[in-house]
Amino acid sequence: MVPLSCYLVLSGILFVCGVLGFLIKRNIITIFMSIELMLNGVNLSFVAFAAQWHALSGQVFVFFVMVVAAAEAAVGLAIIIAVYRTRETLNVDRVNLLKL
Amino acid sequence: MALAPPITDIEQLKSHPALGRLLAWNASAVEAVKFDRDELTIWIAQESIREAATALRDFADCPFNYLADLTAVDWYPSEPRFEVVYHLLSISRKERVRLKARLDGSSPAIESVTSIWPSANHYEREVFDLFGIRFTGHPNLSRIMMPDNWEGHPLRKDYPVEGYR
Amino acid sequence: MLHLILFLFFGLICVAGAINLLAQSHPINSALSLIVVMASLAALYLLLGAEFVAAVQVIVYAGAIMVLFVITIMLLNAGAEERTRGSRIATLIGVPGVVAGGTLVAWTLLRRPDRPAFAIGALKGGPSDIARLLFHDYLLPFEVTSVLILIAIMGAVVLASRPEAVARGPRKDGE
Amino acid sequence: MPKRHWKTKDILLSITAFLIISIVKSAAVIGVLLTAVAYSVWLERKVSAHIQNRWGPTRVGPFGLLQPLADGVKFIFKEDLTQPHVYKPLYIAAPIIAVVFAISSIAVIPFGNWVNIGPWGTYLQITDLNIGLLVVLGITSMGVYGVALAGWSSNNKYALLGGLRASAQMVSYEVSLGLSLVGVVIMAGSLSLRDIVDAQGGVFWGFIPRWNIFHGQTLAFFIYMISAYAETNRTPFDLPEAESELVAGYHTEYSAMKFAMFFMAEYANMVTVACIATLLFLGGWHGPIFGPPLLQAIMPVIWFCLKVFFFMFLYVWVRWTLPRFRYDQLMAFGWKVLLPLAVANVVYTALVVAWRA
Amino acid sequence: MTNLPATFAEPGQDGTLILNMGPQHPSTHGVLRLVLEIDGETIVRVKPEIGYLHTGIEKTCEAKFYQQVVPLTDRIDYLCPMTNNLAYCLAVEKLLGLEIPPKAQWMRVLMNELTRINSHLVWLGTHAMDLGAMTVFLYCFREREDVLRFFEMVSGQRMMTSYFRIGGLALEPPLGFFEKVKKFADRFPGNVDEYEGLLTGNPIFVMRTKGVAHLSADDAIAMGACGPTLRGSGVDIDLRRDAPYTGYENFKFNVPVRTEGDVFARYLCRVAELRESIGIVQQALAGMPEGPVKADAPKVVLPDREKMKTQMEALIYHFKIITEGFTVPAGEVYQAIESPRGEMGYYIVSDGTAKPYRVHMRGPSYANLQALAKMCEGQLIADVVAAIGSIDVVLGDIDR
Repeated sequence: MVPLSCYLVLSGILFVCGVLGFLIKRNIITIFMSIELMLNGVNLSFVAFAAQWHALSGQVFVFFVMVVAAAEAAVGLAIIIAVYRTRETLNVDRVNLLKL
Repeated sequence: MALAPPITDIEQLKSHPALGRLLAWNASAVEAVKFDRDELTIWIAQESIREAATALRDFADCPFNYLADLTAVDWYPSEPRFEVVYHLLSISRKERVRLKARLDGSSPAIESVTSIWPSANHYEREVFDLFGIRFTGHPNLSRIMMPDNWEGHPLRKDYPVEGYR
Repeated sequence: MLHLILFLFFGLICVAGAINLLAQSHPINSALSLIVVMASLAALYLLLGAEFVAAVQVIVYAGAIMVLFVITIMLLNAGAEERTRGSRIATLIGVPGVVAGGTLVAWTLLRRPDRPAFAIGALKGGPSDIARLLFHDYLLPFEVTSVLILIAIMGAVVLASRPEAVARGPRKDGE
Repeated sequence: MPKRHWKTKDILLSITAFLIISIVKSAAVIGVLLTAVAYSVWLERKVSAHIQNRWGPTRVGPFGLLQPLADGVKFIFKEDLTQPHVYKPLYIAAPIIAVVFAISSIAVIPFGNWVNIGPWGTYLQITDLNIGLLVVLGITSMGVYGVALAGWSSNNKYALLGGLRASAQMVSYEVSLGLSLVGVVIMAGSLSLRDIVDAQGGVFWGFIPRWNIFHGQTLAFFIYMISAYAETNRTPFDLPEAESELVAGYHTEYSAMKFAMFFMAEYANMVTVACIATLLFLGGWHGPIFGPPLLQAIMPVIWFCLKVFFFMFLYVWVRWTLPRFRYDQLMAFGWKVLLPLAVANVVYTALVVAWRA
Repeated sequence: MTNLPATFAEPGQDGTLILNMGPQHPSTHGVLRLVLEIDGETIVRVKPEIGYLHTGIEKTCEAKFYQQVVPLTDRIDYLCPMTNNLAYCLAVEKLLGLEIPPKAQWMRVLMNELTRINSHLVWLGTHAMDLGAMTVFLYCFREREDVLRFFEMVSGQRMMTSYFRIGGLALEPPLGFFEKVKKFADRFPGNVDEYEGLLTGNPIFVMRTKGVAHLSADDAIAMGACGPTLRGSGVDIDLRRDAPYTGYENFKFNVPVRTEGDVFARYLCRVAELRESIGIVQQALAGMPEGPVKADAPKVVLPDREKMKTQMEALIYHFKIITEGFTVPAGEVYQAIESPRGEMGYYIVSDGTAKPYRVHMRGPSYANLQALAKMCEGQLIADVVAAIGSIDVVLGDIDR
């Protein structure tokens, strides 16, 4: 029998890993994946709370998060491809100017 | 069985459209002519081959718009050593004519006809590769059959058949 | 007991995957570890009784979104990450800050654990229940997200398609 | 399995019984599946040979029946070449991923009804989930990684193009594949494969079986079959391995057992697709039951196997008849033809079901 | 310069990818190597790299007697040995001014058309296989097997026949040959229907070929395309009709021409040619004249075995031809015939000795290959495969 707090801590660890990835990674795709990791961490706490309070609304929220994540992935990756075409790099430090 | 003797008189052959056209265009460029075995051969001065080719291609009555073949013959050791041979076909009139240009053996070069018939591209590369005749104005004159680092030009008559030792 | 074992097992895989994501320098390895994280999260959802969410997690997240990531990495032929000096402030202040904050939250949560022990399958997260919520109570948000994703698709298509002029740029002539 | 209330004192016993039954079932199903995979290769060779005025395998065993065995032995003993430029971890992992996901989806597929063997009874299925269909979709959607990673890690342009094609194609066709199944799910009101099959029992007017294919889902059936052919990379959608363009696509650099694993994955996927088509559209194990009691007991399984065999045959038949699509045509077909049709089918089915209710 | 295949960019320029298709590739029909510059899956440029099969046949010819060159010609375009034999023999006969008897001419037409069927069957099978329809391939090879058996009957060889000799044929066709060909000719149109049933009406095949690898009539002429490739672009030319040789003027046949200029048009042209060819075979069988199959020219044509054993003169001629060849009057000819792939031309220069001074083969595939680069620009990778199939390259013909 696992208490809710364990799930929340796990969710927190995932979120922190995501934030860390965001801060230390330099590859734009990996940074993007870190964001997905954060979203996943949040999703876990949604589901855990839904189980805790016997309310399915929490699970429904997960769907919305997934939809947003899918939309974000589609647009974000398209932007990455567009950026790569003009800059020919995936390193965020080399994409720090607005003009070429 | 018996072969008719070849006709080499320009006057007798004037009725052939290709020769007529060339004479009308520039009679001095036509060096010689021969009608043998139903085939007409016209020798063109090598420096005017490109103009002659253009004139034949743009001939309204019988446009020789199709370059059927382009090759060369090595008459080693006589001079001029090389003959570049063009076989032209008029698609609409189904007429054929053979143009020839004589080249010196020392550093054979002739103007490329790729701008007139793009199909000459590979043929000229092949002649360059196997005879060592340069085509000035060719967009990419490189070896086509032999490896790029090959020495010599195999279809020359003085090429040692068993290879360089 | 079984629940705890499974939780620890999948939780550890999750954390290991997340840390591996950070540790790997090649994006494709990071992407694969993220897939591992997502798959084990799906298992955790099953433990929590949210079986439909678990299936959707695998189909949508692991099966579709991450495929997009992998395709992008393959398409751009992204090599190993090059280490550059990023924002010093982010690394020097951000990383310890985040770790400290995370530890604080974890400590708070674990200090006074409420123990609402729930067993495997205690909550029915079946498709029909979810569907009732989704198409009844949350119909408007559902429709709004569908519009959102449509716009996202259109945006992605516009962004990723290259203008014809770039593809057929002028070049030197002659073979 | 019927519901049981777990009590602490007999929990150990029941877990043991559960484990034993599960392991036996899993072993049996995996064994049957692998044999089926091997023999579908034989079937493919034999049928294609007869389509093309040839004999096919004849040397090993009667009618070449031992050919799969010989092939397996050959694959095991062949030299396993690993090119120096491959990205080794993924290069090795890719075929394993492909074959594991291809085989594991068989876990939720029911082959027949409840059977009693002595005192024990069990469903002819490894496990019955009430989201069985989603599980199959999820597992098959993971299968794309095997192909994509194989293409990428081979470090070969042909393989990379094959991998890219495969992933784009499989992701695209998954959409219409999933949507084509929604109609069936609406009609059955459940995602459990067992419930879906049970909903198809009975007949119309005494002779037409109440299978979904005859029950308003004909369009969905064809959409499903076409998308499934694309999902399994079979002709006319075999672009990821189109040998005339990409040499061998994503498995250009693979040899020996690793190559055989892709092969197994392909045929295992075909079996899965055939099973799903049978369960969802052809009424699963439903069929006329007659004969002595023992025959009656195994009749449903025989019907199931016959229907699956029919689909496998169809696969082979189509492959050796049709040419291959071009890549842009394939994508256009998936998005512009199949997807709208699948959506229309969902809307139509939903309206009909709502009107009847 | 607009018609030239444009340059090959440096690798990676403009984010393009260089893909090396061949020399070992399932669908480059031999050892053709195409260097493709691709942008995604779109072809930006195609550069054919040839020469992997170059054996220097032209040079070898210069060291052989005239009659010894015949077996070399088989090996140029190995899918249509008889047409190569024919072109060479016609050229030498033209140099000699030799008339050959009618039966030999009709046999040449008959075998020539069987060769065309043979070659087109290989083309159809491999073309369909390149597009993924493998069954057609095996169906085509089933009929090709029959044709090869006919070759074996007359010459003892299935592929390298050397059946046509200077001055006629090598041998009389064996007993029962014509009946067997007749049976085949009666059956064959049904087989063509079968192939067409699998391809012509198949929507996938039509999608793969219609509008693909388009070549306009002007481009086709400019790039020197010939044969069905040229006729598929709407240029009505067929040397059998326009410059009849070896008695083709006695036969009635249509020249299929399509104006679309795409892969499908070339496909339709060739399939129609299959039907026309079998019509010519039927005519040849019906009107086959009686008489000798060798010209009456003892200095050129080898005597019959029987005569050699009974007549002193025949033995001497045989000895002389074999040991020192026969001299050919000085001069030059260019003899072109319509091979299955297009204009197959032999340019032979004689200096009056027993060995040719220069032999040049004008291979149809060599010419068509130049058109390939033009066709493929802007198409997809899969279309390159269709385009290669549609011009029906034979690498032996290109590299010689």
